[in-house]
Parts: sequence; structure tokens; C-alpha cells
Amino acid sequence: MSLYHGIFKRDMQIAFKQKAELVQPLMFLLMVVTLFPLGVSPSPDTLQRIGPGVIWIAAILSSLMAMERLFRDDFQDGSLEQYILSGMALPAVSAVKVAAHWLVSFVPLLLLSPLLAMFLNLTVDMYVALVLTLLLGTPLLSLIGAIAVGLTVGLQKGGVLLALLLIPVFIPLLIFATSAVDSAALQLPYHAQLAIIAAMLLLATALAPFAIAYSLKVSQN
Amino acid sequence: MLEACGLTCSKRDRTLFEGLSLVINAGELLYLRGPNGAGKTSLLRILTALNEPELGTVLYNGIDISKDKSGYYQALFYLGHKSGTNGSLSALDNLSFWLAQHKVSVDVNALYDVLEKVGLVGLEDVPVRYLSAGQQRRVALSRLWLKPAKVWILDEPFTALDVKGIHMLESSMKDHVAKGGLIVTTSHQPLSETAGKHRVFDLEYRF
Amino acid sequence: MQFDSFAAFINMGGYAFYVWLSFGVTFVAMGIIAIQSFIKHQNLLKQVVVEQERKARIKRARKQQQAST
Amino acid sequence: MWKWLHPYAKTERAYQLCLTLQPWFWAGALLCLSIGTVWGLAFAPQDYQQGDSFRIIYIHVPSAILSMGTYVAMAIAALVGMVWQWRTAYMSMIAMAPIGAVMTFIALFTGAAWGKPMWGAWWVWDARLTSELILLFLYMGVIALYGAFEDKQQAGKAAGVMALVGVVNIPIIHYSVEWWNTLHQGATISKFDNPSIAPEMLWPLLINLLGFAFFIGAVTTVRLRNEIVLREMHRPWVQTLAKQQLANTQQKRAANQNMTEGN
Repeated sequence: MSLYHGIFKRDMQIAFKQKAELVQPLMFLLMVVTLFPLGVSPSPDTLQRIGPGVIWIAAILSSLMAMERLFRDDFQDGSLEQYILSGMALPAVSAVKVAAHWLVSFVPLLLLSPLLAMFLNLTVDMYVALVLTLLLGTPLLSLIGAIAVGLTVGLQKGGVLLALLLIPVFIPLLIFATSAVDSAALQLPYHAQLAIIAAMLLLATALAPFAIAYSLKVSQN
Repeated sequence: MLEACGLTCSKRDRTLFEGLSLVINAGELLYLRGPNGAGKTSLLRILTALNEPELGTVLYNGIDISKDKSGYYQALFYLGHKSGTNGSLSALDNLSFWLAQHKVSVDVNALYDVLEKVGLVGLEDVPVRYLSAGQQRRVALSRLWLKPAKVWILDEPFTALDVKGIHMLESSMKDHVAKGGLIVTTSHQPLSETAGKHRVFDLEYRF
Repeated sequence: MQFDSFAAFINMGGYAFYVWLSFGVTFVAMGIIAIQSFIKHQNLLKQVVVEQERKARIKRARKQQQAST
Repeated sequence: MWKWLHPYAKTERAYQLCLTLQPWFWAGALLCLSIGTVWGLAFAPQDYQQGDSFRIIYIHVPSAILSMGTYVAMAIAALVGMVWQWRTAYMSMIAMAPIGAVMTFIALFTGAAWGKPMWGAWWVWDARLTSELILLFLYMGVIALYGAFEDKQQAGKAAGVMALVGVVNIPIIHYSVEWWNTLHQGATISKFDNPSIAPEMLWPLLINLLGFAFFIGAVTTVRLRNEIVLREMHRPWVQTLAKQQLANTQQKRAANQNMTEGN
């Protein structure tokens, strides 16, 4: 078990050495959310109605920016080869790396969510629903996103292609998450939506590491 | 004993080599020679199972390496073009993480000695991206003396070394072969006699 | 003195929470940026000395190398 | 006219200048801030409409003014650096950026805290607060750009261009946000009118403004010295200075060590 702990510690150390790369997607998220009151209208009730959609769309877009960092450095400087050569199970290695990535880039997003809720004038129970959907949804973003990152890591201009690949796949998550927060606004129960997101998350946790390992091998070749 | 039988590999519609068979016994140094683009690196990567050949298999002690990887990888050390060191970590951190992954436990002053051996005194705790490309390759090379591997597959190991470094590497190659190790290496300049007895294998450039 | 008692001063006409929160956050933020700058100053000076020792070590190693060949 | 400033282009003299200015700035900052705050909090009269919550003005207005002022000062430093090729100008520009960002954060936070009793919500898309938020993004942009470059010389020039682009955009942003705000005036935000500033309310405000300015000056001198030491690390004068500074910190530590052993 200490092998994978070593990789986790290494990723954490690298992440804290490159703080700027972590802060930038968050600033992007904040700015995108700030554009909506300026673009649409500052009146509190319109903001409340479009709030959940705005936050989730901005979260998906900013996650696409942060996603690329996942394997890019390791691929370019050859550490990925050394992982494969060390005989460790690649699915387990990618699962650990995705967990480290989630901790480093999505947990700060959760910490920022009260500010976003305040900007878009969400009520308290809407905010609770938002945090629940983010808690369940963002690991899903990381896991599925890592598959596409594994595939495009070998390409130079992988950035936009990543968005093209991932946005369609994230649509179900967006639909269920925003509908959960909307029904929270109307004081309706939203356990059904949460259950569906949780189901998607469990499915991804089970299958994605193997898909990530395979996509890394494909781009390694 | 490393054996390649009937390897075929093509890169972007150009067949690099076809039906290539090769046997390397323990205690032997194979010097892979050939012009640029002849497919030396691809052959080495196929020997390490990083790349799969279109046809043919590679056996290590009779077992197909694409099937049972962990046994083969325990005994393998591969030095590629990429240094395998992360830029924002220091040489020491990179080495200690790499050793942890390869299940080798070594104490810190051994790391300092090895880095001194490759001429990186005083640069041990500097983030690797501040080192020159040659120094980064020497950090990658220093892992050679840390992991007790039987099979050494080295891709252009001499590029970053000065005269003293080349002499030191060739003598450790000689001891490794003497101790029953197995080495496959490529190099631009020919191996001098300090590297001991070695077999040459030529790879022509195919159009 | 605008307030008749110290308690009234603390209560700040009912807005105690907002007034003291904003003054508190202001001086804490200013304190953080000031202290962070001083700490960075100390670290930088230490770093200068460490860099010098590193150069000395490299020179010594190089001298030994020439001596041994 | 610029002659006497030129020698300070040499970083060592700039370092000494910072050393001499720094105690004065700190003294000025502590003095003005304490007087202004105590006067504003305890002795200034209440506002007839907002009661005592208006006292937040004594930190909101100075920080708002100085957040804009620091950005303009940053742009001037960038311009001087660009025109006369002074490295110290670029260094002082990047030394000011973080403090300007802190000032903008303070203005934002105190503005929101002041607006809460008025508008009932912690954050309202009021014209001033919105342009203050955009100013914070401008600061973040300059700091992030400076941090992205490995070679600090290049970083200074790039961040300088961004600072100039930013300072040109500040009035444009300000008026467009004002217009946007009046456009949506129909929305439920009631714009509270500026509290009428009686003279005895104004004095603590000006003193606090001076106090904040001294504080910014003081922290800028510290950060500029950091920047100079960082960039001139290989220079002999920095090395002697570092040895001498660490020597007397050890002496001080040794002094109070045997002082504690003594009694």
C-alpha cells in the first residue's frame, strides 16, 4: 500500500510547488460567474433562477482547464514510462493520481462555492443542494475527464479537443445536478437526482481506472 | 536471457524492421548500431514492452514479457531519451520517489554519493528544471547504480557525460557483465575497450 | 466621546457585528500582508547564504576532481 | 528634473533609500491609522440616516481610493520602467501589486459588510462594488502574469504592459458599470445616497486615508527590498548584506539567550 501512498505524496508535493496552476482555474470560475450578472441582469431573482446552471457550467469549463495538468507533466518528462516500468498496476496508479488531482483542484472549488452562491443570491437550501451535487459530481468529472486526458496527452494541441470530447459526456451530470438544485429552490425533495449522480459516480469509479490505464498505454505507444 | 523472435515494427507506413530475431545471454553486452531513424529506439522500447511490436514476441528467461510483466520489470533498468524526472522536484526527491516505486530502499547518503559520482555535487536539492539537459540526464543515469537490476537497456547513455563520466560508465558496464548482467545499449561514438568484450548488432535503414 | 458608555461604544448603535467585523478583517488583512513580507525578507537572506555555501561546495568538489585526475 | 532620481536606478542605492524611508512610513502609518480609527469610531458624529454603521466609511473609502491609486502608481512605475529602462521601476511595480490587491479585497469586504444592514444581502451588484471586483481581477491578472515567467526581467516587462492596459481600462470599466447599473436601476436595488459629510466626519477620513497610504508605502519598501535581494542575489553587496544581517540576528538571539540564562 505504501507504493501508492508514495505516488500520492509525490503528486501533492508537485501540486503545491505549482500553486499558480491551481489558482488560475478557480479565478476563471469566479470571473465566468461574475460575467452573468453583468451580461444577463443583476436583479436578485433572475440570478437565483439561472444560478445553479451558471455555477455548474462554469465548474465544468474550469475543470476542463485544470484537467490537462493531470498527465501532461508526467508524459512529457518521462515519469509515466517509469511508472509503467515499475511494475505497479497502472489502473491503481491512475486512480491514485485522479484522487490527488480531485483533492487539489476540486476541493478548493467546493471552498469557493459559498462565494459563488452569494454572488448569485442562492438560498440556503439551494446552496446545500449545490454542495451535495458538487461533492458527488466533481469526482465524476475527474474520473471521466482523466480518460479523455489520457487519450489526448500525446497530442500537442490537446486542449480544445479535450473540451470537444468531454462536454457531451458531462451533459447528463449537468442536467441532474441543476435539476436537483432547482427542486431544492422549490422546497421539493431532490434525493432522486442525487441518487442518479451517485450511481454514475460508482459506475465511473469502478470502470474508469481501467479505461484510463488503457488510454495511457495507447498514447504511450 | 533475453530473446526476441520475429519482431516486426513499422512507424507511420515505414517498416523499420521485419522478422528480427535476437538472443542475448546473461553476461553479454550487445551494442546496437545503426544510422538515425533506423529504429534503434523503437527496438529498445519493444524490448522493454513499452511499445508492442506488430508481429513477434520478446521472451525473458523463456516467459513472454507482454504476459508476465512484474517479474521482468523487477530485473529491468531502462534509460530512455526522456529523463523521467519532474521539473519542480529536486534531484533527491525525484530519486527517492523513483526508488520507492521500484521497491528499492536506500538511505539518503547513498543518494548523495551516487549524485556525486555523476558530478552533481551541490545541485542535489535544486529543482531539476534549473539543471541543464545534460545534468538532467545524469540524474536519470544515476539510478543505474541504485537499482540492483540484471537487465540494462540503455538508449544513448553517453550523450550527457564528459570523458571521465564515459570512462566510469563503461567500467561499471564491464563489472555488470562480469557479474552475469545483460546489457543492450546504443551509442553514437563506438565503445572503447574499457567496456570489455561486446557483440555488435547492426540495424540498417530501410526505405 | 460620541457614546455615553463603553458598552454603547461596543454595541455601535446595534451594528456592532458589521462594524467590528469589517475593522477586524481590514487590520487582519493588513497584518498578514505586512508580516508575510517580513518573513519573506528573512527567508531571502537565508537563501542568499545557502546559495553561497552551495557554490563553495561545488568549487571544493571541482578542485578535488582536478587534484585526483 | 529627473536627474536626482537617476542614481536610484542602481539597485543598491534603491535598497538604501528603502531602508531610510521605511521607519518613517511605519511611524506615519501607525500614528495616522490609530488617530483616524479612534476618532472615526468614537468621536465622529453619527449619520442621521444610517446611524453608527456608517463608521465603516473610515476604512471603506480610504481602501477603495487607494486600491485605485495603487493601480495607477503601478502603471506609472511600469511606464517609467518602459521609457527609461529602469529595473527598479519594474521591481517596485511588482512590489506594489499584492498590496493593491489586498486593498481592493478590504474595500470589497467592507463595502459588502456596510451594504448588508442597508440592502439586507451580503452581496449586491452595486456599481461601485462591481467595478471594485473587476479591479481585483485586474490585479490578479498582473500578479499571475508576473508569476508565470521564469526570467523575472521578461516578467517585469510583460506585467508592465498588462498594468498599462489595465489602467487605460479602469475608467472605461468604471463608466460602463455605472451605466449598466443605471440601466438596471429598475431592479430592486435601492441606491443609498452618499452620507452627508460634515467637516468633523471628514477629518478622520482624511487622516485614515493618509494612514493607509503610509502603510502601503511601508509595505512597498519591504517588498521592493525583497525583490531587489531576489534579483541581485549573485551581487557581492547582497552577499555581504545577507551575512551581516544574519550575523546580528544570531547575536540578538545569543544575547537574549544568555539574558534568560543570566536571571
